[in-house]
Amino acid sequence: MLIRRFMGTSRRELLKAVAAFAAGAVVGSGATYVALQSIKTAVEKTATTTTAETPKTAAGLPKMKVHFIYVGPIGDYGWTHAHEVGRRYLKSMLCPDPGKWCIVETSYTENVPEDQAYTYIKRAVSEGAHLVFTTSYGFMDATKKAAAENPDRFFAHCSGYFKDVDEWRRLANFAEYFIDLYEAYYLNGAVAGRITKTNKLGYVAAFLIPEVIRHMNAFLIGAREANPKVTMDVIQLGAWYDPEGARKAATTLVETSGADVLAFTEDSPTVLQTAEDYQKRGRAVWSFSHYSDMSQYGPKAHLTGQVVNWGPLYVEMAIRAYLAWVSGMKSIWSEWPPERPRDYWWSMKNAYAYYDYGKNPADIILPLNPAVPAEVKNYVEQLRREIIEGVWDPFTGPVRDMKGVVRVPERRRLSKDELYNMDWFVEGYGQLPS
Amino acid sequence: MEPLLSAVGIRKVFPGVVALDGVSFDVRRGEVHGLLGENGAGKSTLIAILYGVYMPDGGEIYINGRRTLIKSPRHAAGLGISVISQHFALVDTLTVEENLKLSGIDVETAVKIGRELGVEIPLDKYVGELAVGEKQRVEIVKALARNSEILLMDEPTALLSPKEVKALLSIVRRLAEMGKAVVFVTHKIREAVEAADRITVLRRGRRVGTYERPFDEGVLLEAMFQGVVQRRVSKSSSIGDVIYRAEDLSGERVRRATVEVRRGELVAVLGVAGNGQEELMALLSGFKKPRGGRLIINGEDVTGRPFSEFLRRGVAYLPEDRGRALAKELSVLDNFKIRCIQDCMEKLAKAKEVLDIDFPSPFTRAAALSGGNQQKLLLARELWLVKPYVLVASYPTRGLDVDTAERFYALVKSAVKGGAVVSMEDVEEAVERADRIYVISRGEIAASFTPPFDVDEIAEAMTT
Amino acid sequence: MRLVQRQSPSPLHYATAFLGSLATVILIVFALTGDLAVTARALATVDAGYLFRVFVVIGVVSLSGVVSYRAGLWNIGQEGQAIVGALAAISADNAAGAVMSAALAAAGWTLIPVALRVALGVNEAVTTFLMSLAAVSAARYFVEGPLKDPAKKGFIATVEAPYMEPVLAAVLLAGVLAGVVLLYRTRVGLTMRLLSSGEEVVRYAGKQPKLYIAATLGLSGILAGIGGAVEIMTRDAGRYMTLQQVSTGFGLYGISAAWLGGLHPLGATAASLYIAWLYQVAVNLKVAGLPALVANALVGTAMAWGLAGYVMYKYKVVWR
Amino acid sequence: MAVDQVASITLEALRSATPMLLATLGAVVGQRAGVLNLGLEGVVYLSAAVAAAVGPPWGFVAAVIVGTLYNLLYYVLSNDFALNQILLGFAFTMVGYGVGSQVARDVVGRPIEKPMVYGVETFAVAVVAAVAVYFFFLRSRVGLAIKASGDDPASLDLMGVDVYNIRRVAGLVEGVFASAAGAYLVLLYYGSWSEQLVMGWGSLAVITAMISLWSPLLAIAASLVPSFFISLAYVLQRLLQVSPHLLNLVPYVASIAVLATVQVAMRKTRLKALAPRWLARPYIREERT
Repeated sequence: MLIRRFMGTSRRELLKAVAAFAAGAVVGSGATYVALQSIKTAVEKTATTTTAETPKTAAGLPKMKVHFIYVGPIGDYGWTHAHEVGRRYLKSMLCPDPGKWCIVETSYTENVPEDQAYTYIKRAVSEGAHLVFTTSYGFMDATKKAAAENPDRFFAHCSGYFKDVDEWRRLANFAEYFIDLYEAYYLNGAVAGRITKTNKLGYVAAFLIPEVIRHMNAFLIGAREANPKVTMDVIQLGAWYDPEGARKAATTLVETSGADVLAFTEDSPTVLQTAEDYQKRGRAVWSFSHYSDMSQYGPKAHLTGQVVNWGPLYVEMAIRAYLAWVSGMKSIWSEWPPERPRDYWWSMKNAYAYYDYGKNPADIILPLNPAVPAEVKNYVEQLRREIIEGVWDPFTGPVRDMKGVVRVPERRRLSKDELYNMDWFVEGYGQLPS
Repeated sequence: MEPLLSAVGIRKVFPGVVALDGVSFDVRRGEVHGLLGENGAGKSTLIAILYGVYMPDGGEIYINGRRTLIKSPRHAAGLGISVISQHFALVDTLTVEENLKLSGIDVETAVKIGRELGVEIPLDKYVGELAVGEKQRVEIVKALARNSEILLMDEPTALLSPKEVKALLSIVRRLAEMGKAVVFVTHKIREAVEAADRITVLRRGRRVGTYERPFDEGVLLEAMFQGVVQRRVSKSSSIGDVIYRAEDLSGERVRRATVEVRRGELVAVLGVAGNGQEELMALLSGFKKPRGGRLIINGEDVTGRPFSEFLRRGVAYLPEDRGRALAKELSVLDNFKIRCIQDCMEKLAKAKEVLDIDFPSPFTRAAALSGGNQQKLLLARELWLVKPYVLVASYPTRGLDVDTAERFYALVKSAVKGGAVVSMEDVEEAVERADRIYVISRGEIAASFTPPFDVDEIAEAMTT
Repeated sequence: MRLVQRQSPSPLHYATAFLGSLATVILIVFALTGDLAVTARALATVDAGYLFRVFVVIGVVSLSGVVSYRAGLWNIGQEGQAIVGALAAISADNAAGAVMSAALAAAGWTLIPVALRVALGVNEAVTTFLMSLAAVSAARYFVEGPLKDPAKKGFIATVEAPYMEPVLAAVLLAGVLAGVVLLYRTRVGLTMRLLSSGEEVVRYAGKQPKLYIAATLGLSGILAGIGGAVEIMTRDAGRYMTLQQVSTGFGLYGISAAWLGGLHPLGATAASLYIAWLYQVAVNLKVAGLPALVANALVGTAMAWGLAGYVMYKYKVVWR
Repeated sequence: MAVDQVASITLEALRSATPMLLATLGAVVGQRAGVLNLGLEGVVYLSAAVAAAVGPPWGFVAAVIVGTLYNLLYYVLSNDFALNQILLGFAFTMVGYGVGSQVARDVVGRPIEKPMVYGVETFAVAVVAAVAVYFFFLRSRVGLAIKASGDDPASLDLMGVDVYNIRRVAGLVEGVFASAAGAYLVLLYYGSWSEQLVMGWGSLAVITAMISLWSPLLAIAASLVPSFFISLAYVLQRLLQVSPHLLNLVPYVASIAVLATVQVAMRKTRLKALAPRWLARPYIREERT
């Protein structure tokens, strides 16, 4: 008993070290080969019987099946597309040479209706998937259910939450993950505040859900810190993907509110394209990228933009699941990241600090548009560094809401839960949808 | 002389009925060929086949001696065939001029031809606004302007007044003189004799014979009705009080019509088609609500009540459009059940026997029955089964052979407890059957007659 | 080439249509996978529980189609009615109440096209179609407003609908099926079918056509609504609606099944099983990595075959 | 609302109405011929996908060819073979989505170089097309035949004009317009492609054709309506305390209201002639009347 426990702990220590090294190495410097070597060492040391029947590569590494369940089509150029890019990144990192250096075999199912998620997860499990990622809020219950029923597999769900500590304990093979962009929005806001001539910003929002409210608030805070005269109008579309609506909303904001910088949370580059059309016709209207680098859709109008990069997070999770799998452990995720075990909440500051913008899971696009003056660039770069280092957070008190009530007291920051459930608006909005 | 068009052994089968069974027939240049037969003899089907509307199931067609497969009306038109069918080839929503253009006819030529015939073409009017006779004249001008070699005329006189009929017949003769081959379809012996050079008689889908001038009307009659029971004249013996009365009944096309039915009476409403009698019947039966006037059954005012109320009071209605009374997509049994509540299977079997209705099974679709059998099914349901008090029937014998028509009148006698109003188009039939005759003209009751009837007087009333 | 009425129509032609659809499906699957073994696996892999659930939902919705099309009425808004039914189910406390309120809500929703048809003669195909598009926005309003679950953090979703045992759902389907079959044996059912031959025939039969149009369309809407309720209540997990997904697509599948089943209640139910299987094949294809919309196209071809079956049943094609 | 706001909303509507007008014109021609083609959605989608996959400038040609052929296939099946028009339309939409998404799989996320198009000038071109269609119906024999085939195909057939051919011609014209709309959407309007980008345009065109009372001239105005409504809903969103989801209902409710009004107006006046009487009914020669 004692020996097994001891063995267990030491093995866990080893795996933790390997995981940290491997993930860091892979996503940080791209040293895939070195990382895979270290994993190989770990596998040789810890491998148990669970993987005996799985196919192995020439290097003696068993392959773990990883399945992704997407809510939309990979061709949406938004949410699902970004996850698909992440999956490809994962594949390129952990399976660079399918014959030899390969520890994962990835597959995906797109356009899965939320009501049928459980069926698809079950199918994936019965097809031999050891790690299943599900990427829609509506998949949460189905994923948790599958996790409870298949304790020997790993599941990770994007954008959900644990109901309570109990659930968190019970589902040791289940993780939540999310990459948040509010800090990036804040930086965009800083650029917007400096670049606007009309002191009016526009925001095209898919839905007024907490995630989007968080983005809007951060954006507005950033803008008002840079330029206190700025106000912002918002139009809600009522759909994640609605290019026609986004176009009309953008035009309405420009024409009737006089907005000249448009931010948005919608899954198409339409708002940016609309701004570009204005630019081509000689009117200075600016916009951003959202989710992917969309600068090619509007080279003139594109200031900067928040990009998300799911790849590193997937690599991180896959390596940990892999090591747990080959060693027959079922709860390795409970160890990391330290402050919120198995509830990955990545953003600019609590991901690896040494990423450049292309690799940092959540960041803005640098370099900024050449039209942005150098002093603005410096200003934004400074803020960015402060955020990445964790010295500064957009929601650092005092923050007041629209009615002037102090929501974040002096020198305090918001907890993850408070951020996650944000349903109030900071001061500075012109007109809000009801 | 070589026939311009000849059909050999034409066969056409519709679900439930053999419409044409090996019919042969030809027409020459400069000839009017009469195609004579009762309703349902297959005349219209033959015309439709010659014009490419129907595809024959057997037989061959030769044009100018060349075997030809007529693929579509368009093809037929290309072969120099024109048709003036009961269903006019005119689109109501277009003007006359547009219709002419659509048919590929030069408007000026048409106007010229019209002038030659003494017909004015109302170019700017919508076809929907034209009267039946006007439409038909446009059709004739169209056929001429197209310079077709062969003209097929399907019951062209059906909707015309006697005066108009005369004018038409003279046009037909003129066409033949112009060297056209004309096929003239009718069920009226006199018209055929007047217009045709040769007459082919059809009966129940078969050719009885082709006759040359001079015609013997007796022979033609014999050919048309060969072996069929002659019409029996039967009149009610005891006529009672007024049980049903319509006062100043008005509708869209009917103006202030007053009609009375006495107990035991069969009342005929006579008129040239299109004078409002269809609507009058619908109004009398309570199926359509009148705009004005009153309806009284047994002294009780039932004006404006729903049709179900009329049904409850024993009114039966046979509309001229069977699609109104029969659900063609449903089975025979389902159709029977519209009025039948209990033991329908047994009753249907009995009706089948009594009325000699021909259908393979109670589950056959009603649409698969021939017109005659559909009518019999309707009679079985509305008369034989229900035993109505008052019968309102619109052209109940149209499309029936003499035998079935006879059966209908017998059934009216035995099944209708009160009295009957029947609209007819044939003066003779009315004179033979009715106890009283109303003549309707332009939506008004023009005259009423009681026996003894004077046929000429009645015919006169119909046309004024 | 032309269509000629058959002497004696036989339902066997629906079997031809079915086989045609089957052959098309197999061909498409084979063309996409290019491998017999994969094809066989895509066609043969079946998750019984899932298949059953989809079958029950499509079955109920297909009966909605049967009721409507048998009467010659064009309710094509099953999708929207199902959404409304699901919303009503969400707001209910227990399964029985959910079915009841789904029926009521769907009836209410269908009332708009019904009223327009009956009072003004507006074509119900167009209005029900528009209504089904509108249902998505209406549902989002309820998700964000009255039905929002405050306990669900981070996102906006409704409270959960009560759970319904699959067995219970099956009983419900059997009940609805028996109900429709029995209905067609009554005078009311006969009158509904009479509608397909025109309003005049119904009036001729001594009935109020408008009443029956309303009743038929209403019943059709109610069945679609119940289908939607059953769908959300039989889910294994996540018996709620999110802003993102309110529509499930079962409405169109139900319509396909109704036609493939020759508009006969039993036929439609049998065809629902087939469509449910197609759906399973679609799942298999998707899991095998094939694009999602291609799977949707399979059901589209099945629908076309069902329509062809209806034509083949009545007509033969003469090539001359 | 200030005057300049109305003006700017109207201008935006003018700028974005071109594809809607093109597709609506197609639907007008088709419905005039008596064909209620809900598969137009699939045609627009498929042609847009082809346009995206091929890219400018040949994408335009390829899209029109593929879209038109697809539309013709629908016409053959729904007229020559008498398959139910409405439901076959759904089937064609489903298949169109499936094939289209496959065809353009590789161009997702790749911007398409679009020429500098302001929108108003293309709308002017589309208006000219609408006027042309108007005169086509008024003057040309084929136009008259198309109208007749929607009002009374039986008579038209008897006149010696082949109804099936005429409907195929209508299908051809409709296909060209609809696929031009699809190609326009991708190549000139959005300048990008993603799987859901052009969903809904075809269905909307079918409805817009009805609202414009099957008149090409009214279609010009009706094609502005959807755009106008969206913009209006967004302006209202900020003025009224109403859920945006309820505001999103407005276009549908308005469409239904317009249809109902038209119906009433048609009953009271002689407007009846406007609606194609045989809409959505197949013409089967052997089964006349």
